Amino acid sequence: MSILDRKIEDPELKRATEGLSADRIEQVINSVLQGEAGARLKAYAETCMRCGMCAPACHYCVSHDMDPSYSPVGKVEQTMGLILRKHGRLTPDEVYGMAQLAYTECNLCRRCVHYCPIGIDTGYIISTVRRICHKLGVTPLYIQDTAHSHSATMNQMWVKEDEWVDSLQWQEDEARDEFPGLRIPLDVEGADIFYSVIAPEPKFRTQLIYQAAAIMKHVGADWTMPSTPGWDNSDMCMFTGDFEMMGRLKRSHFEAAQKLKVRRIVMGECGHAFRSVYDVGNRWLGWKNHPIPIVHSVEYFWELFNEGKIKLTGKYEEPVTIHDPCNIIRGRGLMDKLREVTHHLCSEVIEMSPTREHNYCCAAGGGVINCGPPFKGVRLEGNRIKADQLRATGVKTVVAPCHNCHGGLEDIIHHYQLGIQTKFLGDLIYELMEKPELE
Amino acid sequence: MKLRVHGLLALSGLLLLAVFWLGPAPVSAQEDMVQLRPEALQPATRPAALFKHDEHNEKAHLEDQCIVCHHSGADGVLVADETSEGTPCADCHTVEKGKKQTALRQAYHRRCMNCHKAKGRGPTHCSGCHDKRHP
Amino acid sequence: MFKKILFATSASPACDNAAKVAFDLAKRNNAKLYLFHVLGVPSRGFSTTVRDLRSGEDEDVDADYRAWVEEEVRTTYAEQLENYGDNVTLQLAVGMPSTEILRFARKEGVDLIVMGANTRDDDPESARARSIVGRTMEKVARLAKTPVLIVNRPCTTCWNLFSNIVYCTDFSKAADQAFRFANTTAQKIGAKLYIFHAFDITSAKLGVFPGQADIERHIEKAHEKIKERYISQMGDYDNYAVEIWEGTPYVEILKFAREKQADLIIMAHHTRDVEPEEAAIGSTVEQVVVRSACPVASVTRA
Amino acid sequence: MNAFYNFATGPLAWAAFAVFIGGSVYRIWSMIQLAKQKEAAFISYMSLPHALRSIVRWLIPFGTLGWKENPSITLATFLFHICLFVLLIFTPAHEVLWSYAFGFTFPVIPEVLADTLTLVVIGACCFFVHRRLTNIQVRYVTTGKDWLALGIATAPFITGFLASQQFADGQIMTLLHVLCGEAMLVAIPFTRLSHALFQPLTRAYIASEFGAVRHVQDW
Repeated sequence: MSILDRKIEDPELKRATEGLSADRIEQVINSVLQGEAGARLKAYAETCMRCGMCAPACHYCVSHDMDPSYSPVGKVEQTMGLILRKHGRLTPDEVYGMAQLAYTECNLCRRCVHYCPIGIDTGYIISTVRRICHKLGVTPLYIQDTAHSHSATMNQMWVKEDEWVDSLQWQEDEARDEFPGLRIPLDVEGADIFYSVIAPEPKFRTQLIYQAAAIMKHVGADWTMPSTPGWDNSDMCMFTGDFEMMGRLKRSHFEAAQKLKVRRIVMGECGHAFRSVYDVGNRWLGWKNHPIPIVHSVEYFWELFNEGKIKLTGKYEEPVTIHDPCNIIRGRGLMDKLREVTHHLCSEVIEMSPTREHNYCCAAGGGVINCGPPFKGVRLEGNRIKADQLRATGVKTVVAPCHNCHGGLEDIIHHYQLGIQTKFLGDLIYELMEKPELE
Repeated sequence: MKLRVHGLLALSGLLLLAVFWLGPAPVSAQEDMVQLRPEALQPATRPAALFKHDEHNEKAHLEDQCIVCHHSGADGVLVADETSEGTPCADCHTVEKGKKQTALRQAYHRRCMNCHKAKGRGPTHCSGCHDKRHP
Repeated sequence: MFKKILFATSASPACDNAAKVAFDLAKRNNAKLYLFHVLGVPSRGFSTTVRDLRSGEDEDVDADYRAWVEEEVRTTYAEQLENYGDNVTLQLAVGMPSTEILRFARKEGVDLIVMGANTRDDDPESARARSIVGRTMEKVARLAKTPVLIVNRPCTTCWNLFSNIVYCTDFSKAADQAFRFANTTAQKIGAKLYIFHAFDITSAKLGVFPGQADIERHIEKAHEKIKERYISQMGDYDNYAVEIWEGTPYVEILKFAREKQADLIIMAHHTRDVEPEEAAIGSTVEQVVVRSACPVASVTRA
Repeated sequence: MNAFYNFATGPLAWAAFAVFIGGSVYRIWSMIQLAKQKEAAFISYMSLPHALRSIVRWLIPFGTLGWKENPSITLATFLFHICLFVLLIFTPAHEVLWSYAFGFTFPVIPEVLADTLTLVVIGACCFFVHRRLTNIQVRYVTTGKDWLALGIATAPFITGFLASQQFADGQIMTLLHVLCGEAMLVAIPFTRLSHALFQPLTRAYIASEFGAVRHVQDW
């Protein structure tokens, strides 16, 4: 089986590939290979011993009964391998397949790194393939829409500026009944914390902003959110391969924080945004690390618990399991902190197997879920292993500090009828923390 | 694969026999000499080098040039005209490398192989001399 | 008494009774009516598709789909629109229904939200919808700044003909808000206002269920409270009665309402009963709503 | 034949070593240059302690997730590489050549052991071949280059074993062994066998990214 045997109709992939000529394909591919790719790609292409050891690393491969065309090396072979073999002279059809594979059959979760003796970063290779696809204009419709939104509004969900501020005020309003005196401080110069979220929060999941504000109030944090673009830390452009736009997004995010002269940025429970801020977007902008310190919610909550700032009324009684999001575990090593926080909150934690940095991906990350409905089946079929893993724990609640993971896990839970609910750490903290006694 | 393993076992058995049972082969006179089996290098790890003294010298036209092999000297300097027939090589060339003295095994190898190379005749590969068929 | 009424509808039969009341109310008050429909819940890719609230299918939110839904909604309420179409705005939104209803109500500053109680039991994926959507009515009732009128059964009377209004109190802050609304409404339309309190004897305090003496003491205290908090607010309006019963609150409320042939129940959403997401049987308001023969107005934060 | 043998062990051997060393130095140098030119930023993340930590970890059989989950290939890989290095240096015949050519000696392993290890290597290579043919994940991605690399790596051991067994004429096998060995030396910088040169670099890079930047292990 190969990617060309399982092509899925996507209007944008179809439209874009129809307009491609062999010369254009070759020219674009070579411009990326010669202009952007360097020693890593060369070394990886040359030294991959084709030992196949990475096959059991990939949830897609494992879930498809070890179909070799889903193994990390198999996927590289069908994309970058094909490019190198044919020196960039691909047919439009092959470009279609390459794009479909790179955008929807690899979550860039990097689990395979733990399997490769050579140390090949398959995620990097697939990202480079995506970069080529982006430059060819061949990206799936739905993720491209979010990328367009980024370009037009500097946020992922077409949220207009007044809508943003209004959503914050609204949530402040709502929360003040429960927490008298609560504020969502806008544009406070010199605040300790610049809290940034992803655009789906004001758009659809306002409750999360409410909860965050409640927690900040509870711990007495000196925090702020910006009223101007830069409040959204999400970044689908990183995943489409539109690195120029990724740079602009990250710049606006960093600059929003810098303008306010805050001490550090705390990010909501999102994985991909953390990746883009922590070790992708910042590098594109020329920052070795970051202009200002950045911590993910998990780490922030961990600090709060350690400082004894969060007072709980009790623990979550039902047993829970922990899903380790790749971007903050393999991307930041937060597995211990995530566990400590979860153990603070829950009386019983049943670990999945494998777990921590060896955990299987949710199959939603890497922009895959953002490729939308046409590819939903790819995620569901491609992550049977995660369903098995979840089912084996026997719990009814899974803690996952990442938006994409929630999306992916919920789809899997529904599809495989696991009857499990997903929770953010923020959900649990909000639920369990002491709240003011209201008359 | 199996055959090879058997062969290997048999061979190593033979080798062990040669080393421990036969011990150093008696060397009476150069005319009878067929192998180089210096006492000092025992136990040998390879079959002793095949060397039929007279036959070799006849072929190599060395009948009157004993000094080529039976040289003498000290401190790394050869004495031009002095031969050393009758003195075992090991008397001068110790097993361990001396300060200015070639080690025994190396002396043998260099003497034979360098000459073979220079003349373009005679074996220079291992089994050319250390022939397992003639242990 | 209402200038802007938001009628949140799933445009399904579950909302028919609510529709009647909403249009009626708008007409009587000469109010602007927003016909608000949430197209569906966005897929988790946060993309442009939604899960259609009625079919459960994934749909693209493009112009065609919008036009189609708009047409559907217009067809559903064709009769009403014909009668009262001039002052009606049809509004579509994408998102989680409760969030979008609250967002819109806040934005437009509406002064009454009318909705059905039913949360789509006919949905093939009801379980999933519940966990994602939350329970729309519950959330709206709990968080809305305006009174929320929940209509579950056919309402034979209409607003101006309401003659018996039952106001239920648990003496919470929210209940005070509800009283203000009940008081104004009753006085405006000249209805009889029953101020009702049900003493909850089913829940134990420190493991001891109240005995007869406790009950009597409580009832006496409640009478005082009602006098102090509510009667004092009513001025010279005397078309009211006070009743205090004991039992399971929602059962007593329903019994009382039936007895008095109430055509409107006004109460606060009991924020402090239980976390609504967790309550298996829901709070008192919901228990009342699903069983009540008349509309229920939930006033929490108004 | 003697002349050719002498040529193979003389000038050709020098040439092979020269190509191997020169080629390796050039490949590594040019790769580093390329990295400096195109990916200079990524070099700045290199962290020696993390690199060493990871390299050591990956040198432990079954010490990493990848090794654990692929036990058979792990066993074969470790046996192959360990035996390869042991044989390359400690085979008695090789030591003799070193001492013959350069005059220094060092301890060696018994011939019987050398023969056994050679068979182990050949066995591992047979396993590699078998796996390439029968394991679908491996077969799916196997190219000519992989067969070439495997062939080049296997040949010296087969010929070496046959030479040590004096198969047919001992000389021809020894000659073939020498030629195969030289072919392997020459091939290292320019084929898949270059993983011998680049693996430490690729490993060091990913280990640095994972260890120093992302604070997580890469095994």
